[in-house]
Amino acid sequence: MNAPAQPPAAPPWTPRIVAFFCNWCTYTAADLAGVSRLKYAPNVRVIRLMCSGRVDPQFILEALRRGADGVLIGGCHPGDCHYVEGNYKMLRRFGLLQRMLADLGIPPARVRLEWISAAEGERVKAVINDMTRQLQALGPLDLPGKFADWDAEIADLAATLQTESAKEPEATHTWEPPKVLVQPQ
Amino acid sequence: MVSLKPEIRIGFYVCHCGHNIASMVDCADVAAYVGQLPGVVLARDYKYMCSDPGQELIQKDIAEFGLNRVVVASCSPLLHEHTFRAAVAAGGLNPFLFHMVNIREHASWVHTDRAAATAKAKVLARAAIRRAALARELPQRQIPINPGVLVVGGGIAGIHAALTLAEAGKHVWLIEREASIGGHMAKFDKTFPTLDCAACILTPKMSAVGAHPNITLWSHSDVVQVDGYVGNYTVKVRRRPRYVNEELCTGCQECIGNCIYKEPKFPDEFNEGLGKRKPIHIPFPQATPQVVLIDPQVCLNFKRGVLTDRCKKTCVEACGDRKAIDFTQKEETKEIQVGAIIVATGFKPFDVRRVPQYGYGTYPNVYTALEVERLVNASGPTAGEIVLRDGRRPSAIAIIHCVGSRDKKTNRWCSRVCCMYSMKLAHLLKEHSGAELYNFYIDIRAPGKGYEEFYDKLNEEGVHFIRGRVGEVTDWAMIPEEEGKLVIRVEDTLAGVVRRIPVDMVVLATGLEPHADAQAVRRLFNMSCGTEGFFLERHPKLAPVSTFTDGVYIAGCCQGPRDIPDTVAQAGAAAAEALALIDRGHILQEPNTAHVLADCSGCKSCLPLCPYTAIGFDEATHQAVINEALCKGCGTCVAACPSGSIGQHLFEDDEVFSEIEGLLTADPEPTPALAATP
Amino acid sequence: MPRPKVAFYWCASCGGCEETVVDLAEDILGVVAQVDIVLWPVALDFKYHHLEALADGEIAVTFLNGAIRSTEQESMAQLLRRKSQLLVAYGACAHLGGIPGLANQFGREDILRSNYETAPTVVNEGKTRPQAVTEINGYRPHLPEQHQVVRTLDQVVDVDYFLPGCPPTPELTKAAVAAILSGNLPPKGSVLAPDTALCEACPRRATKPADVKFTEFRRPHRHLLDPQQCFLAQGVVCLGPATRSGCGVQCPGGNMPCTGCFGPTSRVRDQGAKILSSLGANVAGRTAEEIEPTLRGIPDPVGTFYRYALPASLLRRRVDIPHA
Amino acid sequence: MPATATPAERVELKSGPPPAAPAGSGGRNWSTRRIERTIKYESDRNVGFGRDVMRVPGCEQLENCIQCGTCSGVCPLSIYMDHSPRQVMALTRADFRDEVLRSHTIWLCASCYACTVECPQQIRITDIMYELKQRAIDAGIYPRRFPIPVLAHEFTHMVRKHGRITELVLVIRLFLKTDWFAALGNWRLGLDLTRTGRFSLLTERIRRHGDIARMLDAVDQPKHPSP
Repeated sequence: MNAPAQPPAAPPWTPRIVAFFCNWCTYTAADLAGVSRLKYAPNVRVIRLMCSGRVDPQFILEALRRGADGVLIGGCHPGDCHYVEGNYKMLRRFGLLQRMLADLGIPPARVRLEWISAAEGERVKAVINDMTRQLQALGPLDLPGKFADWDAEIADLAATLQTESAKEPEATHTWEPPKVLVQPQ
Repeated sequence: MVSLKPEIRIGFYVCHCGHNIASMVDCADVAAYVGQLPGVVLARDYKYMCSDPGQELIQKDIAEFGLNRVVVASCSPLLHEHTFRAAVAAGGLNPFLFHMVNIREHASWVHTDRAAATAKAKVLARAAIRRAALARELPQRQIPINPGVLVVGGGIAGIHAALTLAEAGKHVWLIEREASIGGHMAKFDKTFPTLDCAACILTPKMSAVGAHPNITLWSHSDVVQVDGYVGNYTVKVRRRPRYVNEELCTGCQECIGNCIYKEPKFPDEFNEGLGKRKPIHIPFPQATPQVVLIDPQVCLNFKRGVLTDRCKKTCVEACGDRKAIDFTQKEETKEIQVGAIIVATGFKPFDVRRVPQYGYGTYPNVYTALEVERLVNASGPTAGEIVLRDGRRPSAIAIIHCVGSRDKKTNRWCSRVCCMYSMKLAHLLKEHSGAELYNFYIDIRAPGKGYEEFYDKLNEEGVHFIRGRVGEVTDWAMIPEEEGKLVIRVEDTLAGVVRRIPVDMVVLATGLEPHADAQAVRRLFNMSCGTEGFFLERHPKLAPVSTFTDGVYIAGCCQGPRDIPDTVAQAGAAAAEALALIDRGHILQEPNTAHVLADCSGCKSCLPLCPYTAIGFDEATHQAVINEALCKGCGTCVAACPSGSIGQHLFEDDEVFSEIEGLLTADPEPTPALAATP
Repeated sequence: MPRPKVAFYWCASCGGCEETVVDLAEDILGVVAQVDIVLWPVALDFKYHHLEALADGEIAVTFLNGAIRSTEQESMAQLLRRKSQLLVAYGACAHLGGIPGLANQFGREDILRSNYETAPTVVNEGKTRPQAVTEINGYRPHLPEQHQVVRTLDQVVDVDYFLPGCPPTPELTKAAVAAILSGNLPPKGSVLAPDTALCEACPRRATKPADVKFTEFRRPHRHLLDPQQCFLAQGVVCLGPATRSGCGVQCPGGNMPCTGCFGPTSRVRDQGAKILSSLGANVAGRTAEEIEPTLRGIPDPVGTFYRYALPASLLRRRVDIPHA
Repeated sequence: MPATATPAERVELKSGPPPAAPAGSGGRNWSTRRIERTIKYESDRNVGFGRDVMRVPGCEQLENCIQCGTCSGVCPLSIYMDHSPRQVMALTRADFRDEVLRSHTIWLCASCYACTVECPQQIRITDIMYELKQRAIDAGIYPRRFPIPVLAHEFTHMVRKHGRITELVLVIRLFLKTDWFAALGNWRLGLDLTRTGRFSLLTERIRRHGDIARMLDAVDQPKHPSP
């Protein structure tokens, strides 16, 4: 089709998932999914950590804040942690974090903790596809956009002040209400 | 945006990996994109980065362009990180100024849209570039290695691995659960395809193990605990009592003849219950160690395993002043120190009762393959005569392949050895009994040296091969000729007709499966299991005997079904890997340890989190201290330090934050239409 | 030589920070002797137009306390920023958002409705709400508008230094003033308090065993707390490990756990996430069923972990509130 | 209209010796032997038929068939079938739609589920047989006077009309539509059943039988529209 006048249609939105995978189980499983040529949605971007115990809740919040629509944490099955029980420590944090996130308006489906062993390449595929579907249904989280929205009120006033001060450079009253209030009756 | 210091000079390389990456990721486009990112001095794409020319390219560029960071986008870091670190080090840079991006396993191989895969590769590369800018030089730490090796399991795999290491001058502890080493192979009559006698080739190796000065053989023992790490494992072994002192017993077996039980009465495990033994017994004539043992469950001097001292103890009298029999023997736990571990715990034959339509346990003349191995063996319960449980001699025998293999209701995998051992048994049974032999198979799998020729030979011998998985074994006769017989009902899929074949004996070619306690063993050694329960190798092609735990290797059927030649080859490979590890004398440890910063407040939150007790508390400074020799680098304490006062080399907070930021800043180009699911 | 001009101002705050200035006691005289106070609404009658009349940068230093949550506060912050050489965010609210920052769990509409309509103590049958502009007898008085979001000072204007605390202690205040007057200043953006967590200064530190595992979180108002033992060892949530020291350990001194008003150390981006990580990881139990009852001892994680720092946290506020 | 095998491509050698064979060789009487060319051409395939069947819920596992013959081995009726169940699976997967739908194997299946229970690939063979039966009915190529489809048809017809069946009427209709001659051989059994109250001479019906008809109408949309 030859339609140069039409701007290209905006690509359909798909979620962005940041995944923190432990080196020994889930990262290896993701490698296995690759070696097995399993196909899954390209929405996930994996960060390798040595253990799910290393997943600092700050990382999760940072990922959401930077624009991730979901965060996936993958660790070894209970009892299988390469570091004995790092995964339990993540699990314990996770319960508290999910409650806190719910109170901050982030539904539980956006942050997911999964135990995936090194042999479960299929499970990597299933979890990523499933999470992609779920997030697709939830729609964008778009925290950067929300931050910009929130800050628009500041930017607006700052811009107004800027122009006002430009108009009246000397000893001006940039702020009207007090002037009105102090006027004698 | 991370502000890059002016001196950061990153070299970026994207690997085509032949077509593996290039077919799904536009490598030139990725290089062009990364080339314009801040801090990147050069960005190249190259066909094979891991090749020698690829590595030399990195070294040349480091010198020529003054690179001080290197990022390679190629395969998984688990595969080639060490390769590129070495290349970077050879180029004169600290190896930890290298960072790797996985665009093969995590992009090209798993996605189907080239534009989406390319976009993802760019994003992953951008994150790595940001992160690499923060990389710090780190020292390589060396740790000495204990030269001893633990071999777990005394089957042919364990025996071969132990002997190989012992011959190389290393001390080996060989731990076997049963009373004798030998494993399943010791029970076999002949071996395919050469038909040499299993005992004849195995026994000399067993004796060599028993006699070798470098091998400490502990049979009737279990590994109960493994601590430590590569090069320095501390292993606890439980030695169960045999009620016979191993040092004093000479293996004369006079005690057995003089046991209060005049006749063998109890099912003999070695002969699969087809023969009988006494409470005091030796598993089989060539058992190693040549030491008798007492079964406290049936010995009169015990009651249900508890010593009662009610027997006349004729065995003790027979032993005389050798005084080897010791009813007071207790279980002991011993501790050993080793540098490497080879796990060769073998397999368990499939329990044929799980396939009830074949009538095992219902019809006495249905046998498992292992029972038939003993039946045809000259030292077996019938001295090699093919006599059925009802005393008859068979004139027609059916061998049913794939019992507990290639079946999603039981085990879905092919057990690899059953076709060949079924043919071997067909040959032996025909040779011993002259009966008509029918093999019922789904597919004949004979991929080995001389295996197809063996199949040819069986065809020449007149053994029938009927392609069809047997529907049922029944004693219900439809025609007079079937009376008193076991009838095989099967579709002869090549002829396309359903057939009923009356036979006298049915042999079930049982598949191989993991031991029932494979999960417990896996946890003991910190290994992984595949979905089917066999131990998982580090890489199916390139690291087939290594596991994900450094210093722990696997050999034999515990990793998956395989035949004797493959098992021996793998055992040799495992021994060689262990040797390569311990002979080096030291290991380089990944410097991903945690470290306490000067601002620690001494809150002690991290102390209970360390599973290795690597974190201590310095009472003088009131701060936590991390013993880097004990730290394994999980980073749990780092994530949990409430004041951010613990760092982790290679995984510092700012490095991870920069990677997150790199992954999520606006996409490098209009996002192509990504399919939500492929 | 003219004395340096100094301004004090308050935005969304309780006034406690002003008290600290008063708490300087006689020392304040020394300060007053050395400086020329040009704005201090709580104590002295200056008018805004006095301030506006000053040249840009004429004020040497402004101490501004309180969070920014209205148009008036925002424009005053902008104005003071322009007039001042140094702007110091004074106290937890200006530094981190403070207690008013907890309003970020709700939308502006919810807050206004609650305050003017639904709160049990409100009698407001006409459901009157403050209007930005009202007509009274021909005059049009303006009222500031409330922002959607409560902000820290540095989310609105450039801030030079932060003096943490709810309120900052007189000692820290004196030290800061002394540093400013002497010109002996740390790098811009510094928090003028030690960069170590509170435990470092806490006399109870020594009583904490090395193997604290939480099986229960106890709320301080429901238990008689041991006045010597580490709160965490008693199962009481104490934010000391995740909070800067410098306060003089006043709350633990009064047998109450630290609630985190000094904010995180420089190495931490999100105080709440960090203390959550630490407490969570140290919970006993291995299954969700075992862990959950323990975690229920923290009924309000946001209010507990972000009591002072929600606007300064990574997420800043509840994210699913539509803008009114 | 799906591309079916065109009969024109079949060469029937009903009479006369095959061209290659010399007349009268071996003393065989070629004239009484009917020889058909049994080769399958690609054009005989109904491409997509197998995939289409496998898309039906319950039939997905067919793609994993390893042709081991267990189904035929356990099938109590496989000894009467023109194609063994295994062959039906192979023909279906290979898209030989006409061959499969014309096979009487699908009508002989007694739904005992032995094959489904024993299949090592967990293929739901009985379900596939049902699917094939339905397709045969939809395609109108089932054997018209074969009792099983007739029984099914008459059964549902009666239920739709009266809400339940009347055995005697059902049996009579079945015989009339299949092999009325066979009814004669069974008169005595019929008499016994009537005498013992198993056969009602009156048509039985339920109250509000129209509701049943409406329920059946709701689920009875043709699944595979006839070509």
